[in-house]
Amino acid sequence: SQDLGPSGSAAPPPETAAVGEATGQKPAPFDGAEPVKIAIVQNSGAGDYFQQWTNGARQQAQALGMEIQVYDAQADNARQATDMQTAIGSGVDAIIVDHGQSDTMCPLINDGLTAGLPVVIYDVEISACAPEAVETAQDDANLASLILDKMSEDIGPNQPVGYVNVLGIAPLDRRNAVWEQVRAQNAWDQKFFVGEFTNSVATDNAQLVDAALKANPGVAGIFAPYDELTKGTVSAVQQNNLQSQIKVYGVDISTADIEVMTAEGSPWVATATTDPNAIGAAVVRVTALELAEQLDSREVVFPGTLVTQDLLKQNGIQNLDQLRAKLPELNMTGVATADWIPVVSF
Amino acid sequence: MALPEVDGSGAKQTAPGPDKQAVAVARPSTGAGVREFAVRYGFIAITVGLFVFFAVSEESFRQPSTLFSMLKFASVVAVVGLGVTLTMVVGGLDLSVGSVAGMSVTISAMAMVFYAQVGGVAIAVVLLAGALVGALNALLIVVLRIPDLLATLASMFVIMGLKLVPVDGQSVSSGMVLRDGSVAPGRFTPDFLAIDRAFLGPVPLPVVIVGLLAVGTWFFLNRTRWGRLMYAVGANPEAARLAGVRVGRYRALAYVLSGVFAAIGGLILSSRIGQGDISAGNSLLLDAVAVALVGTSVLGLGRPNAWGTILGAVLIGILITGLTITGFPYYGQDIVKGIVLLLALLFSFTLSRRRSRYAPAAVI
Amino acid sequence: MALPEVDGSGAKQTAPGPDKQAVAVARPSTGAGVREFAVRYGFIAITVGLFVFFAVSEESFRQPSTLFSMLKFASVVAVVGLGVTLTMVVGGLDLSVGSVAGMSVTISAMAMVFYAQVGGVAIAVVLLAGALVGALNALLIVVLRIPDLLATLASMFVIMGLKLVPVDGQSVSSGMVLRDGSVAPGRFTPDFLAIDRAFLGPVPLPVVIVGLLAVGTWFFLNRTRWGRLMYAVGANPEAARLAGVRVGRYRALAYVLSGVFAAIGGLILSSRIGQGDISAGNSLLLDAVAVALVGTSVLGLGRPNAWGTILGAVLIGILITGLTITGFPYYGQDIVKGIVLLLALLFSFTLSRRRSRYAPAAVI
Amino acid sequence: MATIELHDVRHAFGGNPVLRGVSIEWDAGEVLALMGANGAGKSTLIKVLAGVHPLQHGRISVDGASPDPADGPQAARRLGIETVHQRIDEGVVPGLSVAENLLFERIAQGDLPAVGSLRRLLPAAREVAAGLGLDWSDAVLRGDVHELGIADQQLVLLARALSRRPKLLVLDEPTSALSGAETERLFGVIDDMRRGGVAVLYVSHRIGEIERLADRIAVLRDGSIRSEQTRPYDWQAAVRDMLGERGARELAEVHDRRGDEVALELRGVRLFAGAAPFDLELRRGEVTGVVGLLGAGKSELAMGVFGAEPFAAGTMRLGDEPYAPTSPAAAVAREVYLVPEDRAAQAMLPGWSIARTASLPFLRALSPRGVLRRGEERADGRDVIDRFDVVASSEDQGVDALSGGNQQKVVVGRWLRGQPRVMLLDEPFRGIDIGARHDLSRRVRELAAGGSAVVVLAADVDEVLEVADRVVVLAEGVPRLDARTAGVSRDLIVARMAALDGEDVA
Ligand SMILES: Nc1ncnc2c1ncn2[C@@H]1O[C@H](COP(=O)(O)OP(=O)(O)OP(=O)(O)O)[C@@H](O)[C@H]1O
Ligand SMILES: Nc1ncnc2c1ncn2[C@@H]1O[C@H](COP(=O)(O)OP(=O)(O)OP(=O)(O)O)[C@@H](O)[C@H]1O
Ligand SMILES: [Mg+2]
Ligand SMILES: [Mg+2]
Repeated sequence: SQDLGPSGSAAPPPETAAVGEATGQKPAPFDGAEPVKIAIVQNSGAGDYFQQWTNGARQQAQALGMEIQVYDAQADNARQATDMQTAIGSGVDAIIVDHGQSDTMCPLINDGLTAGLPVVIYDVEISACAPEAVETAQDDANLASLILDKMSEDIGPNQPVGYVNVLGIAPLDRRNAVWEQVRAQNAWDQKFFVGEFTNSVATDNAQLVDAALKANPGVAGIFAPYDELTKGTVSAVQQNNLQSQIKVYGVDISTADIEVMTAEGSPWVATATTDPNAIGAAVVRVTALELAEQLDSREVVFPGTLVTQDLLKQNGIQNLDQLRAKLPELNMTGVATADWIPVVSF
Repeated sequence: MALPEVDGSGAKQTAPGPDKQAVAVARPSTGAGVREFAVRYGFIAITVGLFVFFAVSEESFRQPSTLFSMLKFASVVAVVGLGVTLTMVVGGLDLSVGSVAGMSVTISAMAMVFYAQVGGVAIAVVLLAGALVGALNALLIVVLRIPDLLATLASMFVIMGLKLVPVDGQSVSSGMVLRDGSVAPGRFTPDFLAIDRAFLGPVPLPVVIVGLLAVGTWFFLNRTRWGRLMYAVGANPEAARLAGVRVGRYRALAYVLSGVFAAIGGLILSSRIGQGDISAGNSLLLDAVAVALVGTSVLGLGRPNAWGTILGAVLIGILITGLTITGFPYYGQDIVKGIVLLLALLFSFTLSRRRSRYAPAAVI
Repeated sequence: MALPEVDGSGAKQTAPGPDKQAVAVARPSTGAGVREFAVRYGFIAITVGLFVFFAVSEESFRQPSTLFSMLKFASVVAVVGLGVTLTMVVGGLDLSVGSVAGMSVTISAMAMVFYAQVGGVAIAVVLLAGALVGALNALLIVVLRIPDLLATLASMFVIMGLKLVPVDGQSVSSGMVLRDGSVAPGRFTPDFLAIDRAFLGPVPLPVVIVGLLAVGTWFFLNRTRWGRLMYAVGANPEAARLAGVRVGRYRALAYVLSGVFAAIGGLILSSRIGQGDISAGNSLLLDAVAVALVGTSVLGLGRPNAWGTILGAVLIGILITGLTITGFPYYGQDIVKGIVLLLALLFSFTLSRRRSRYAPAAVI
Repeated sequence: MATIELHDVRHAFGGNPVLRGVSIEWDAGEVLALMGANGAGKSTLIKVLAGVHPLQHGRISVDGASPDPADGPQAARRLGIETVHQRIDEGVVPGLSVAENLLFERIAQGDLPAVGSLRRLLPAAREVAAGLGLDWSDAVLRGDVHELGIADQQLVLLARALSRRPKLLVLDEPTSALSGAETERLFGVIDDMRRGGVAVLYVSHRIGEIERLADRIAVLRDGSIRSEQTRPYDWQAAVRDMLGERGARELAEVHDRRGDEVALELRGVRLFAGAAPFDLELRRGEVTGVVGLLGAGKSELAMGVFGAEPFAAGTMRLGDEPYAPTSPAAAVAREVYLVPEDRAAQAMLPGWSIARTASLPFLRALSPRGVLRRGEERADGRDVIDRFDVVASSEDQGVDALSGGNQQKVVVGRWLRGQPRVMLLDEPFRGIDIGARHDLSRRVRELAAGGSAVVVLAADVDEVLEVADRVVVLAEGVPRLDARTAGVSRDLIVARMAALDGEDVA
């Protein structure tokens, strides 16, 4: 699952990472006796995505010998603002901002930069207002294109389709942009567009999609670009016994999602995803590079991978570990690295 | 009848009135029959009216399957609301129900996925856990004398956190990797999934369950000694105690039952979601309290009661399903929900001349 | 002392008692000083103890900036909690505060971003809107006689939905595209952003604001005629009415003030978030009610009061900040929050021998 | 010249006429006592007079001025009408201090400075208390009014009304919670007011008080004034007018039935932490009257025996077995019953019907397998109504709508069934009329005759003498006298109640 607050899927955080070899000489400030301290100012929902993201970050930080402090605002933007202030005042060497509203965080990120702290952000749009910060993001356009290409391939043009999404949330908006484009290209007839962001996204959206399906019979495919939305959609399709007629396309993956995708007669045929563990680790590597003044770009993006139901079924994949073993590119071991960094993989 | 002034010392008698016992009879109020009708049946009328409106305007709403999926949707709120109703009967209010339902989802998933137990075991464990939380609330409230709202608020926080500890804050799903690196051995069993998916004739099982629980609760509250005594405890605990009622036991019973009802709600949810979603149950508290509160007023009874609660849940079910099918944006649904609630309340309180007698002992 | 039965007419004397009028007078309770102390100051002791514990164990907690960011964190809950306290004083409970705070965030953002107004205008509009919602609640409760909890629950739903209509359910941020395709002309103005970001000497402005509001509320409730009458309205509305108090007006006043306080909380939030976050204020209701409830008990007063509420908010601020810095997982924080709440309640209720006599008229 | 004038005042509750045209006048400086059976409409009349119930028909005037009916209690108060209502809990404001309660109306009217600490209110409060001769310390004045006993609360309300220097003072059964000393003090103040030209309307069921106070009596029956008298009063006639057919079944005889078998034995009981321990035996077949001033410990004694509030120390035996009830439920299971003193707080359930209220203690018998037999329940409710002449439309009527006395009949009557081992009645006569009082006395004596040990606890000596075989006088938590009713003088009892040396009196 992705960026969006509460999420239900699984893989435990004490996931043990394999630590790669570091050959190079440690640059400053990693060569001192004092460990480098960083803070992660996170705005998560109660979900596995963030658990895994944080796990990845922790593993990588540990491998690098850094101390890490995690502030989690739990989908409360105001609290994230307070957390950021606390973090700036707490004497760390760098701050990672993981998710959050740009208007909220921008001034505070600039405060951090003014205080002389490198700030690395993940999935907050700030390039305009805080150009000094390092911006990292999952490549949402890439993800959406991957999965929508698969969708057009599967169902073909001029089909009646459904769309489940919530606008106003940056990554979903970016995926929406690709959707609009691909939909136009394929001349798909969008029969319904529903979706709401609540405390229990999957359950509540199942209700919405259920109603939408009842009101709009005959759609061939549904795009739900966030796995909680996808799960809700899948369950609504099943409730209406339409799994043989409708194909569902999603974004993100988790162990729970794998279970849903591989279940008997599941309409969820493919998903495009990154591995949150790997992203957390990569963001920490970016931070380390920035601290060592070895980062040459202000922007790093993480590419996605397409996972199909067939692949899962054919290889008997049940969980993320097995999936990573099958698709090692999920680990992104080549992104943001240097010879002195022991890269972790999962 | 003007009375001639009585002066002087003489005990002057007035004309003797009718020589009968002065029996002041409170006749059943005549007139204002329409208003009385509105007070008593206004809410039901709204519910039926809405139903008819949706059925006429939306073809898909007319399908029996829609009717049942609506009732299914309402079933979780209804059963949790019944538990809340019981605690309101004894003059309290259980704020921990949402978290208990959420906890039940996690526990049932753990039982089946982590420990590969069959559905029956999961159900038993969940019900036990619900009763346990209820007993804990009862301990806080009855023995340690912490006011209901505060005690259940505190236990709400504790449970919300505690349920996440064994699962490290993650949703439980089959095939997940455990702490020791092994793969979780079990999965949601078909018999457990049947709780939400099975039918009894044309009626979904959760609807049947709620129906049975509602009848049971109604019978318990209105036809048995224990129910009566629970109402007594809620109406005036000191008077109940001095009438020989073991007040503490009845309050404890209400909280235990409330915990069990919330657990049943959690079981239905769990079976519906099919995995140990850690966010499940979050939005239940307000809805359950809302339907129980609405329930106190809808039938003009002015006290918490089983049918009222069920009716409240059904109304909300109809509303949400109907509005969704009509294509209302979700925030429009909230507005309409609020307005219909208000309308129902206007019937019950503004039109009703008598004030509600239901007064939970004290918030504090 | 066995008394020999006096039989027949013989008036046998017992030892003469002290020769005073036996006028039953409430004696101030003697003895059990420790316990009394625990009841009155236990909560303060916990707060101070926690503070010291965190300060000793975590270096970064000792920084003055941390102290202030903790108080800043508590400020929103504190000010909204003060409003809830006022409604509890008149025997009610305002459940709409969270939604009013959320609405304020959206409205202030709309004023500045959509209509390019200056901060002052945004503030005025928000306060007005808060008062308006309060007046609406008052109308429902006082004039239409709908019980507080139900009325404010309904208006909570309506507001939650209503605020999303003009923004199509989206967060308002500068540069967003409007319905007509143009780009929103305004942005959050620096003076508005200063609400949360400015300092008065070393003290953040929100902390100053809450301090002033707390002193004001305390003075109003405890030192003025109107405050006394508000307590009276909550404790015994009938007696207040008989004494010529315009009960309805005081209840209305409480709800209007509660609306305004919630709006102030929303302003601080809005300035902190710096955009019209539609999800803002969602979690405020439970926290605000919790601190107000805790506030009734913490000083051993047994009635809602301003300092208690502030203290409750500060405790939660210390806890959350401290636990975060200590690296507790978020769900651990919930548990600790619940447990500390319980501990405080144990001091106030279990140890306290007298039961709180303050009983707000009725929840319903 | 009449100062106070009521003309054809009528009042109905939802089509149910309670006042059918009351016309009466009285003068400044005159005390008019209003008598009437339970449910005659006395309290209703007073509430109309005080503006609590809006005037539906007729006219009220004070010195020729009539209140504006739209203005409720305020209008009445502006005319100088001050009222102390029958129900104390309708007057005091818990959560506020005693001082604030004493000054409550002045605070409400804005007569006092709008801003100020509690300390600044104390002098004024002390003054109000002193108006009734109450010498309360600052600690008491600062305390929550709810920590006072019911009697002190009544005193607060009285002092508050007196302090307003009314033209018309209306007192609805003001002494039902007071004992002799307070009552006397109140009467002294009323005498002063009468001399000062205040008109008083006084409602009581106690003939002795009316004899002592009233310049004139009026009897209300069936919603209208049935007769008026001036001194000397013909009480026979007055009671006949009050009760009509039911008449005054006289029972002036003194009882002296002696029980032999000890039903309940108290050993080393301390009623308060500081009080001396004592022993007491209650016997089957006799009625023991326990009298004492306010705060003497009567209620402590009753509640202790009933297991509702444990004694500070001591043990009990019931018959041959040890008896240590931990709750009223345990006491009821051993057939020890108590009618508590404060019906509103301790017996009534808001919104409950007469039948439900009556059946509450004995529900088990009505639901052998847990399922209620509602037909039987209602029959039992009707039975209580019949036996105690409760004025009610049916057993389904809500108790809240009953008059005070009729409520008392229901909550007392519901316990008087079967044959308990020990029956305790704490202030059972509170607020009930003479006829009902006699009925209740008779019923209580029947219980004793049937073999129960009956205890009647009351502050009023005459009430106790009327019903008891034996009198126990409590003072400061200790029995000071234990005598046969037949062989003890009233004066001695009164002296011992005040903890005075009896022989001084004799
Ligand atoms: N000596 C004493 N020590 C401590 N408390 C006392 C003492 N005397 C009286 N009290 C208190 O005074 C109050 C009145 O006592 P109680 O109710 O037993 O009086 P009572 O004789 O039943 O009078 P009544 O029923 O007429 O009010 C109680 O709260 C009691 O605790
Ligand atoms: N609020 C009310 N609603 C309906 N009926 C009422 C109400 N108040 C009083 N009554 C009825 O009016 C009648 C007169 O009651 P009231 O209280 O005036 O009697 P009372 O003379 O004061 O009796 P008591 O001596 O018992 O106090 C009773 O039959 C009572 O049931
Ligand atoms: Mg009366
Ligand atoms: Mg007593």
